[in-house]
Amino acid sequence: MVDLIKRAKELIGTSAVKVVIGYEQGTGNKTRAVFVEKAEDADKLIFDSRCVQNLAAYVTKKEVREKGKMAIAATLPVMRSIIQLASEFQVNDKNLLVLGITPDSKLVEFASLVEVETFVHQYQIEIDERNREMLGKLEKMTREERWKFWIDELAPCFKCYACRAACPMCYCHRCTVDFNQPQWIPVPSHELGNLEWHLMRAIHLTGRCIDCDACYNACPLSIPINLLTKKMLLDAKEHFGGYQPSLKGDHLMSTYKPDDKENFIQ
Amino acid sequence: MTLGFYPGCSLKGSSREYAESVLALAKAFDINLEEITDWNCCGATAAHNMNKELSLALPARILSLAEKQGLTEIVVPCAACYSRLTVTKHELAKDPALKAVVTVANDLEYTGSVNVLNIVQFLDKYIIPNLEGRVVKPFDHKVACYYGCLLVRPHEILNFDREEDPQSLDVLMLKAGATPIDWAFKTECCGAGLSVSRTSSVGRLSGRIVGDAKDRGAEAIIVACPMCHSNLDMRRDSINSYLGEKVDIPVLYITQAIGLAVGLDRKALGLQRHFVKVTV
Amino acid sequence: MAEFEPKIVAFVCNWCTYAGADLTGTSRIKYASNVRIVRFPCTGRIDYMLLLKAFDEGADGIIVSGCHPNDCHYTSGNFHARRRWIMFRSLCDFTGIDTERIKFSWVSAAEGAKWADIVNATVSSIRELGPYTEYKKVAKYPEKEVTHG
Amino acid sequence: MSSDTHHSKISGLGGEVFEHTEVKASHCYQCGKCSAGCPLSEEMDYPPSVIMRMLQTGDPVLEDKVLRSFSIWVCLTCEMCFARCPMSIDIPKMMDFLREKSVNEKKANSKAKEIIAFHRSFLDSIKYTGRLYEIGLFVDYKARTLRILDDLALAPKMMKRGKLNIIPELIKDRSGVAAIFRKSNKKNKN
Amino acid sequence: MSKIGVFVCHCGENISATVDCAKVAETAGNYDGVTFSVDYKYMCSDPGQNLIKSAIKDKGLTGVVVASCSPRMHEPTFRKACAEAGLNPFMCEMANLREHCSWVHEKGEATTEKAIDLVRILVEKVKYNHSLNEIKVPVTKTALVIGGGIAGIQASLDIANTGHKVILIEKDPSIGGHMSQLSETFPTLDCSQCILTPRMVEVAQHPNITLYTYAELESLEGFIGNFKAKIRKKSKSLDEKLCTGCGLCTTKCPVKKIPSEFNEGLGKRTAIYVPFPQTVPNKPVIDRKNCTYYIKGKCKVCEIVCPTGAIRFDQEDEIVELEVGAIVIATGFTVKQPDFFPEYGYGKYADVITGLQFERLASASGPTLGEIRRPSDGKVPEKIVFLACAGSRDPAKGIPYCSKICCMYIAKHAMLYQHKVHGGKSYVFYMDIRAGGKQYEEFVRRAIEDDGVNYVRGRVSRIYEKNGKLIVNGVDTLLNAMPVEIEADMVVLATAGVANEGAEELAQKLHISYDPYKFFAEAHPKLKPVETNTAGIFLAGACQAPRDIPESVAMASGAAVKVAGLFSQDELTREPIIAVVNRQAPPVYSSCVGCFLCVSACPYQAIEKEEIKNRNGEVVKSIAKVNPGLCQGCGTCVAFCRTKSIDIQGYTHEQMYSEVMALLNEY
Repeated sequence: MVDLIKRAKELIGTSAVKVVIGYEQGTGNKTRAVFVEKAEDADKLIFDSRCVQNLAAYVTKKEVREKGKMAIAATLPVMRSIIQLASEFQVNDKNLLVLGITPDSKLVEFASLVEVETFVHQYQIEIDERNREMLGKLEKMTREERWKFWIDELAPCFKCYACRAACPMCYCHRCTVDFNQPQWIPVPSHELGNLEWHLMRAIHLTGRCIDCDACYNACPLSIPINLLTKKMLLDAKEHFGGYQPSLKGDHLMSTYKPDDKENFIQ
Repeated sequence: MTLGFYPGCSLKGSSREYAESVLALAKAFDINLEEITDWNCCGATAAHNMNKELSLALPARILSLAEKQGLTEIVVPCAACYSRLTVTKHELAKDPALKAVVTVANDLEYTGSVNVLNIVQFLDKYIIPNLEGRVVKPFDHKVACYYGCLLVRPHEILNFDREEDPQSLDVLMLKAGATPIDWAFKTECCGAGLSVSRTSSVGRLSGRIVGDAKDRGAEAIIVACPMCHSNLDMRRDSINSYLGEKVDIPVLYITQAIGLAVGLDRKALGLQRHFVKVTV
Repeated sequence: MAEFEPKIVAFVCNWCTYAGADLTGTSRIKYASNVRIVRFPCTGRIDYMLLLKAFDEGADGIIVSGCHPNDCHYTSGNFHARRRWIMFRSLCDFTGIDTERIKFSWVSAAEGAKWADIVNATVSSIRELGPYTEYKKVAKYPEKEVTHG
Repeated sequence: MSSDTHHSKISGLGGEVFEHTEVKASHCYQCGKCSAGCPLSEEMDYPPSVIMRMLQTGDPVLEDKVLRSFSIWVCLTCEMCFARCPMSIDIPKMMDFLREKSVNEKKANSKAKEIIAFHRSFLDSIKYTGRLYEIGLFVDYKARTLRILDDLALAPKMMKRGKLNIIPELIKDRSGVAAIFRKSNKKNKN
Repeated sequence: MSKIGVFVCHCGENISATVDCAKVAETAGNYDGVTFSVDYKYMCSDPGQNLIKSAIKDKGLTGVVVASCSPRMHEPTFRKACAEAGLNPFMCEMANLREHCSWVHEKGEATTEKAIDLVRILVEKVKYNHSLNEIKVPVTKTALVIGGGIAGIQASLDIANTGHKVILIEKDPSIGGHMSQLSETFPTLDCSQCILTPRMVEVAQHPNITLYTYAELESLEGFIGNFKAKIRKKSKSLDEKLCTGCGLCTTKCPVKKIPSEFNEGLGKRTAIYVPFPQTVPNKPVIDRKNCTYYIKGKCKVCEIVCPTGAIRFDQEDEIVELEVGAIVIATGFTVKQPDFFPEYGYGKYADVITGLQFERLASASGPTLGEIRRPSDGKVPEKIVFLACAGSRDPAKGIPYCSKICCMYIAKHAMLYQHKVHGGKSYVFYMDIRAGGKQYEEFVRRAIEDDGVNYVRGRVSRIYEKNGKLIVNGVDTLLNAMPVEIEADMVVLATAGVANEGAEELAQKLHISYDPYKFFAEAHPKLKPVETNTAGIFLAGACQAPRDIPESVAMASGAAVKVAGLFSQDELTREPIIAVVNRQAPPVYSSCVGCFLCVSACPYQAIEKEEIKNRNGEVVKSIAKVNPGLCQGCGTCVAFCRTKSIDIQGYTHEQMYSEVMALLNEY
């Protein structure tokens, strides 16, 4: 990504931004996030198909923000996250510059988040075949089977919160799990505690999750927790015509329509 | 420049002068109208009365043929055909199931990609822009532009012009040097559907139309539909007997009127084929 | 062991369903005594986490009830609640939580009889379903506490 | 959770109309604007708004009257009613359905003999030639209706003006068109 | 460690008949935190209340649970009792043993068990109750009334007569609104201006009313009792103090051909003008769009002729800032305008007019001095047709609702026509006659029976002009939908009443909601018809839905009473059952992350952004802040908050959580 490196150098050189968030070669065949603050470090920047981590998770981190204006190398999902974050007043044009990387790996620099939004809105959030199949399989199961499936899947979770750390939307300083008056969610990672923690996460992400799979990729045990948010995504579509991150901030779950349809309320 | 052309049955028979005038005009403006090969009747005005699926399958075949022939835009001078083709496109677009059934009936590929132009849209898009300077004999008469039903209704589907008191024909005639009059029967039905089977009704319906045009001093009635034409022209005897007087206002196709304005030969425009002598 | 008596918690809004239940009382309509009402200002205040809590603490069934659409004392609390219920319910179903055990309803301050019906219907259907052992197991609840009364 | 969960199914002819045309008779509040604008209402036994009313009743007797009515055949589908209906009820679409049904159930009004004959002749002409063969149509129609004398004056005049083809225009893929008829009719009869 | 007292009431036998009250009290006595428990025949009686009071004093109770009837019945009683004994009233909760237990279950162990549970739930809750103080909000005792039609006039007068200040603003040069345009009024046929103008004058002269005409609301901030309103006084190009209203300028103004708004375009006015003779205040304004001076830069005739030199061509709009405690919105309605009925040729044929235009023709002060004459040629129409529901009840035209007033004014119009044009024929095309109202049905019958108006049930399909006649194609649905064609000289359309242009923007300025048709929404369809869901803002008249005069006046008086009630106290006290956002020590300040999802969830726009600044005034954090004046305490925001940073007093997380726990865990 030569032009990315070039642009990063300019931006830092002219101190238009103080830090550029991007990907660098990590250990093994992995890539990892890099925070370029000096022009010469810009050469570390890379971009290829391995760069799937959602860098948007960093723009809300205190340590990064304190450096000053940020620029971020943003793939489509990252841009979606950024728009959602902007609609939740976490980032704005003053503190963030977006260096977009289009699905066909071209670099586009956006003058404003409004432009990013327009770009993002060209693409619908689509759930990939593999996961669709998985969801289909689960829906075909009996309720009891589904219950067993999830209890078993979630049992090994030891609440390392890697999913939370990787998720751009989990930027809250005090998550409900950390809340102890009352203790909503049992601290120990027993079956119930795990179940409630992940249900709670799924609910909090409903209408906000943009399906980047960062949580799943981050999970050391590869628990398919992203299926929960995917399911919510599909339901949102079925019941409310779906959602897309938008600066207008008409959030799916904090708004309503008088004619929302359901068939279970007596 | 080449466009697709769907004449429809009437233009091959009772209304061939319409076809003649359309082609003559197109030629005069170097537009090549390529007829859809082996086209069939669209089924208007009978099919939809008897069998919904058939009424969609017939037009669908036409559109498929056009696609096959690589035509992206087709001119459909007959308002009835235009209506059937457009309605079919609309119905099949909104109901995939129906589309499936119909394509099976046809066993022809149908994507609905062909753009259907009625005569006014055609003139607007391809003739009018180059009309300036071509008008050698301004059609300097008071004309009553008659739209009939199928050109403007149903608006939801065709969304062409406005439903009440439409203007598109009037505007064209104005450009051809005519004085369109404001009258009351622009979109009232002439009774075409019952032309043969219930002539009595036609006398009354068409009579009211011709009557109002006359009362307001029209020197010619301008139409864009062969049904309307045959009713107002060929049925003039029944009309006159309804009106109880002899009215001899000629009925011209918009293409004939504009043809005259740009100085095309009256015969080429098929004026001699009319029942009511074209005196204008 | 006596016949299974389900424990049922009702989360209701103050202005419609709570008042409706009052009317059931003033009209002396009898209904099953298994239900315990928890009073909220509005269905909009009802936190889905409380529903989960009720299950871990051993509830066999839950009733959630408030004002009919357009009748909310706070104009739109129930509309917000409805949206959340739609999503929460399907998430529960997706994770295998028994949504048959959560009854949602609109009961107005005038529907005393309806309240009695809702409670009775819920109690009998939960009796059919039996104790919610599935959930209690993961919640580590000993069987003995399943029945009472 | 489809929006229809609360709708109960409409019964009777009204219900059928709804299934096939999405036209709900119950939407009509009898303002009569359709009948007022209909160019043919005065020739009808029941003007459009009355037909709607008859469907609303769900009374089998009235529903039968609708299918046997002359109105549905006089209707020209000029779409005026639909254009002006305050409730946007697609009456013409409904009329198409009623006509079709009336024929299938052999209930077509006797006064509509000619009209139906015309439609039949018209369609047959297409069926066999792929296009409308006007002379054929006339002849066939007259054969069906025995209205030999009507329009007798017209034909020669048309001929003189070259408005009639002596030889029918035939399309190549006639079997294709015939197939369309077969297939759509089959489905239609059940 | 809390010291809770439990007081179990027998309610005579109402509770004790099926519940073992003694056992309930006894069991409750053993709960930790409960230091006193007792059962008694009538807790709500004086001795009963004294029992509670003395227990509070003697035992130093920190919380009270009264187990008796529904809190909706006696909560205020017992909270008051606690307060009198020096315990914060919000430390008192009630367990509903009567409506929710003794009355609905048979006598037996299960019932007593339930009663015990219900008490336990509340005991556990009270442990987490906090002393709360009622919220006090100061009240600015001045009302702002927006709109000077009959509703606004009535509201202003009623409020002013209770001794409070009123500021009335009207966008037009005169107050009076639509009512001043009307000829006679149904069902009594008394002349509209005769009954209205005295009220208009009263407004102008009332010591408590300040009137700003030609003025509009610019912006509004604040909350109930404490609004700050900016008013734009549009320039009249006139020094009102100097102007005597002599009218010389208006007679001399050379631009005379401007269609008069007051006469609905049927009359003409000058560029400097008063809308009508009885204008209040009787001061002209210059219509700058049409004034020769403003267009061409010369003329100034008015300035020359003005005896007091009151004309001010360079005058600019003025912004006035007001502090008001309550607002009454009375901005009224409007009617659908031309090109809405192409099939009726409205806007195309001069003699197809609206009902409002007919009012002007029929009005003695109108362009024809009350004679019914066709706009086209001034001929007296021999045949006239009235069309009801011209746009109303017409979803295809976007108006499904009934405009409500038309049935009556059509009857009135037809009646007036018959009275004024002897031998004239009048027809009314209608679908239903909706004459619900005192003397209304009788009025319509009079039009039909005594004045011979021909009512035809059916809608008109179209109207076209032919040889100077308007051909009306209608139908009689009562005669098998028989076509009816009438050659009329004039047609009057009862055009739908619709919300004003810009109603939406006004609603947004005021933070009130509106319905799909842009009419302003009342707080409750039945029980709060004049309130909006923003406290302190009220509705009157047709801005809420089409309304006739009696209804508008009634609404206005209703709104006025609400305002007067609000102004009857120096401070508003409100139950402290409201949401609060937690605050913590720096550097955290609050666990709120400022995503502001709660803002879009709040039905009352009660949540705003609060910017926390450090010593050098830099914003270090923005968090949500609940405006106690606006919050109504529904708690919808609470259930939204992912960080549990917002909580609602009286129904806190801890309280609700402990209720559920108490309920299910056996003791």
